[in-house]
Amino acid sequence: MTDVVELDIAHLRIAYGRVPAVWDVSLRVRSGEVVALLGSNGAGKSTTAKTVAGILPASGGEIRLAGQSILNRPSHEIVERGISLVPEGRLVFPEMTVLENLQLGASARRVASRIQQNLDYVFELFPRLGERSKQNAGSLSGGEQQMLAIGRGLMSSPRIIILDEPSLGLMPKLVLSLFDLIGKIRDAGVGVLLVEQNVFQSLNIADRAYVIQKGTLWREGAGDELLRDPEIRQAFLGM
Amino acid sequence: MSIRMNRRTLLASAAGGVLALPFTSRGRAVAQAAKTVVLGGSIPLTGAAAETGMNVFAGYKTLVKFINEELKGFDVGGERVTFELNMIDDASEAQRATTLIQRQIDEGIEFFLGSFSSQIVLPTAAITERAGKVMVQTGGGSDQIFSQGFQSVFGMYPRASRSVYPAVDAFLSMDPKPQSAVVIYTNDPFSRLQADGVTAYIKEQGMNLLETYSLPAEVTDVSGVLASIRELKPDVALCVTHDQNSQLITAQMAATNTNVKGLFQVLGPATENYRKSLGNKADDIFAVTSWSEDMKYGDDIVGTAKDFANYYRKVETRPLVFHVVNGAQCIMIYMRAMQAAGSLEPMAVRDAIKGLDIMTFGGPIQFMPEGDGHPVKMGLKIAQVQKGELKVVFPKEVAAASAIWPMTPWDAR
Amino acid sequence: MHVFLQTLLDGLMLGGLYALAASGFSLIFGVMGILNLAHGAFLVLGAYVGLQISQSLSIEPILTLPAVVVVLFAAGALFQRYLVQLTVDRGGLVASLLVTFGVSLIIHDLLAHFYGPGSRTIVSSYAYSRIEFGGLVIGLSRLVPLVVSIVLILALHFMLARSRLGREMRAASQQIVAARLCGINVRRVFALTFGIASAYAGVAGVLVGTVLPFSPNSETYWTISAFVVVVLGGAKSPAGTLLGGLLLGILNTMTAQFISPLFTSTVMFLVLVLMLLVRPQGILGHAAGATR
Amino acid sequence: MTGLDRLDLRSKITGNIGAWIAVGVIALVVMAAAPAILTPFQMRVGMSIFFSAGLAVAWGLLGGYAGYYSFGHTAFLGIGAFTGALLSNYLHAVSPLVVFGLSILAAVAVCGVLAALIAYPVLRLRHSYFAIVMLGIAYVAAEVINNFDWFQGSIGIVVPQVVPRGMRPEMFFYYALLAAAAICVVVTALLVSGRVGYALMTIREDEDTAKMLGIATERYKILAFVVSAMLTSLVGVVYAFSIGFITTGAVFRTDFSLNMIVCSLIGGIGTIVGPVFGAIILTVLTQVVLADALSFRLATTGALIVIIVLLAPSGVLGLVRGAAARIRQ
Repeated sequence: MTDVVELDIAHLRIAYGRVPAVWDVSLRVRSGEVVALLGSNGAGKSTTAKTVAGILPASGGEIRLAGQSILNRPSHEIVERGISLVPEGRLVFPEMTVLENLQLGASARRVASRIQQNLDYVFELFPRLGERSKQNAGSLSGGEQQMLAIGRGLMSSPRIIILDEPSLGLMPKLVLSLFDLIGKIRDAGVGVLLVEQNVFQSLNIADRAYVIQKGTLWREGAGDELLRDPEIRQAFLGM
Repeated sequence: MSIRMNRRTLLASAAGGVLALPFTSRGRAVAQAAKTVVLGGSIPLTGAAAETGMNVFAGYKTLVKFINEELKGFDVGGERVTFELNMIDDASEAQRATTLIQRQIDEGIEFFLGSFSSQIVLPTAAITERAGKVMVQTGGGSDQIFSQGFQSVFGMYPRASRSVYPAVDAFLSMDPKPQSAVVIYTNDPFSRLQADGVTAYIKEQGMNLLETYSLPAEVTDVSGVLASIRELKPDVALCVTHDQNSQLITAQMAATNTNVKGLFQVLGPATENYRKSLGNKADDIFAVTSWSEDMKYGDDIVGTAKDFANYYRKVETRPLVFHVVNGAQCIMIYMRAMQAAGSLEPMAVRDAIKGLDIMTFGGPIQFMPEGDGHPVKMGLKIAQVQKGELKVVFPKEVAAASAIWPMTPWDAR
Repeated sequence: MHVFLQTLLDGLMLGGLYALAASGFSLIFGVMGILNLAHGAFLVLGAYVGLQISQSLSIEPILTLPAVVVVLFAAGALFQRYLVQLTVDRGGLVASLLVTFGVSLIIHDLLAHFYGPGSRTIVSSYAYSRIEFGGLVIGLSRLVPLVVSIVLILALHFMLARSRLGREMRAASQQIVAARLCGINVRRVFALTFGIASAYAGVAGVLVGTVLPFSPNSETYWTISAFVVVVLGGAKSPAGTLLGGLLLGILNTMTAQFISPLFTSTVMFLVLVLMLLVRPQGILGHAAGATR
Repeated sequence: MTGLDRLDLRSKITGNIGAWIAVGVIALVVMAAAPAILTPFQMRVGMSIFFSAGLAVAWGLLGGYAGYYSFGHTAFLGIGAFTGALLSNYLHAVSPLVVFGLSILAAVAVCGVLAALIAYPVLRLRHSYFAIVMLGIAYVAAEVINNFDWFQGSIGIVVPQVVPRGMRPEMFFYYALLAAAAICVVVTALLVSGRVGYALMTIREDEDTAKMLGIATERYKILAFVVSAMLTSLVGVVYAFSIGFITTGAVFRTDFSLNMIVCSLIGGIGTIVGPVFGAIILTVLTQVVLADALSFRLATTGALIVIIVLLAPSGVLGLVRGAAARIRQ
């Protein structure tokens, strides 16, 4: 992946019915960088992620990938263009095997010829999934399901992958290896948009970060810069 | 809040206005009643009884057309009278039928034709009776209709419990005489009454009734019944079943080679679909009909049975079955009764119908005091399918062919 | 013993018909959670299409199946794409009940208008042929549907288990959001599901027509019997549908033989109710189904 | 319509409770006075409307408020009708109105008991499964009444005339069905405007959460089910008397069950006035506007259902409310 691609979100507005959830959010993610999208519960982070992936409709603003608008396009088309969302709560297919889950991750036409290659890559990242490939996904532990969900998201060879609350419900040890893994994905040239409540660790790994509150952008900057921001420290880290 | 309420009431009254529109546009029938007599009534054109409903309707239409166009009407008390049909589709639903019959009564219609199936005929007849109107119907034969004390409701058939007697009589006239019988019936009001009547009659006539089988309205398989028949080996089987079940019974009898000397089915063989789809398997099966076009019936208005058939085929496309003829006869009854009464006053016409004793292209007409058809004169005739055609074989006086007895075994066809 | 075996055999034959008739209904319910009240109407429509083609070309009814499949597939897929999907988007699954009911009325009425309300049958050359062995009788007209039914249901099973489309159908049924995030065009999958299910209904219709008389009114019966089969066998697997259908067939003939033909429907509905109360997920079904 | 909107609606209804009572009383007075100017046909249309409205409101107590869609409420209609018809044939000596009254009481009581007996197992099922089990129960009830001779369902029962001398039957049954429908509306309104209504709506939105909130979901569901069944049988038994002759096929009609749902959805589900509007629209459509349509009547009805569901998924009431909201803005 030599060419650098950019996801560009500008002045995004999203409403549930008549209730607006996101007022004005703008952010950018490039391939090969980790960008964190932070904020407290209900700030509109997940809503933004789902809208980028085409699961929720936007009511205004613009989303571009590599210069082309993907605003309110059908979700399968967005996957085809190279964006993959690993949803909050994992959402694996419980009554299908690990292998089938991963195969489904490669539903995009673009990767039809690369399924085996991507499978090998995912099994290399997560050896545990390889061991359990014939097992039903519903029988995996929470951590394993999270690996499966990320693995499935990688199966479509995304240029930008959005991870929605990947650390939620994981044991602290697993959280560490998760952030380790995120680094590996970035190093493979993929852009990572990390939607997290775990502010400290996210800022540690993120190249840049955005903080939203009540549906609007509140702060943006380099990860370590924001980590030193006293207001952020007070709001999220309790220091 | 008060604004909201106002808007609500405003909307309600607007809706009320829209609802009232259809009501006010009615009432045209009354104005032109001077020479055109409107015949009202409901008929099932959709729903379970639609097939027969359409046949009866075709009969009504044919004779009305004949009277209006060929005869240019008829004289009643020095006035030229023509008919106008005003039928509605009741979808075999009682509430719809009663509501719409009421509308016709309100519009001033005084003469009614009947629907099909007793669950509609009885409630609608109660309304016309109470309003002092007349009903002549060919679709309700349940005994209950004729035990209500109605004075102005007439049915074209003997009441249900007596209507299948001729089938037993026909079998008993065969040589060699059958000794044993089974009865298969659909468990619905009309068939049930017919079956109860005929089982009693079979025993009364000294035949050995081996078994009765009761079927639900929707049957998918009668192999069990047929296995039992193969075991019991009755001489004759009488099916008091609907078209669909009759067809299934015959097909499965043929497929499993279940043979009897005589197979009789109340409904089914009279329809073209039945004979077409079963082909030569339909041959030799006995059925009821009240009519066939080669019968020696006739009058000086329409002509012979054959004349009616010819005219019918000119104006209608549906196959000619006896329900059509009975429908047409209802119109004939009104015409003859109005002529006899010399009046269009409903009660006078009603009394004239009670006194009718006439011959028509469809056979003799005479009603019992309770309003049901004379069991002999208007009784059903027994026909047999012979080379795909329905031929009357009993009673002998009106027979067009002699019966094939015993019927050809299935495998020999 | 002989009577019992014969009844069992008759039940299996009838059951094949029930199973095939229910397979499309079960597929739609399993994948989309939609109770397609127009299912029986599609089945009867298939019967009329088969009747029309076999009569006008004077060919064996079974040879009309490819054409029936094409027509019904298109009808079902378009129905889903332009009506059912829109309804579910706007009013949810419950609204789809109404729309499918409305469409069943329309199909019913149009068939009655063009073909008349009377009952029809499709005549096959083997309608009165039979096989006899050891005193047992099997009508060929009933054996053929059983064989076709087993073959087609197995095909459906392998399609679901092995093919890419089958995998996508299962994915959409288990986790619709995740399926979309995987890049599956769920609308396309649903339209194909409806198309396949309707094609199965059409084939079942032709076979029903060669065995039983049918009329536009028959649609209600086939929708309801599909309900019963799904409840008996569970909605999530073709194997369950086959089992449910065969059970219903055997139940039907056994009741007719050993209780009374009158009580076949009574027993059928009683079993429906009891099964739902005791094991709502069907004999082979999944516990997750109970809250659908 | 989302759950939030519905709850919002509830507060609107209860908030204006005085106004609603006033509207109800006025409507009742107008309808009670109407026979003075109505033709017998219009009275019969009224009978049909009250019949459908009563049934739809009774169904809505369970289906609209608790979210339990019964596809087999015709079971209670039919059992009610047959209980009344059978009993009335044993009560010859007593005066007609007493026969009528006793038959109604018996029908409602029988259905109440039957509903209470099956309520617990049946209500453990949810969504489509509940809908199907009710459909099955309706069929079982119909089959039993049809196949056991004691019930006379297959031959049919003539229901004795109970109309007082000198009164027109359509007027008598206009009032009888009006009263039945009014009872359905009042009982349902009383139930849903209080704690029970809140509990039922919570169950509809999320039964598991309701349970966790400490709501005795079983008790409320059973209450709604039994009352709904009793109200349905009330309408059913009056219907049997108004028709005068019933068979299994005449009262156990699947289309009656479907009509209850269709009326509710057309009018606006989860409300009381919605089903009433739905009944008016559907009855006027099928029995007045399409009265003379000889063919395509079913198809037209079907097409209208489809159109209404697509264009007005929250019913006509939802449309009206939406329009009102737009005007206000």
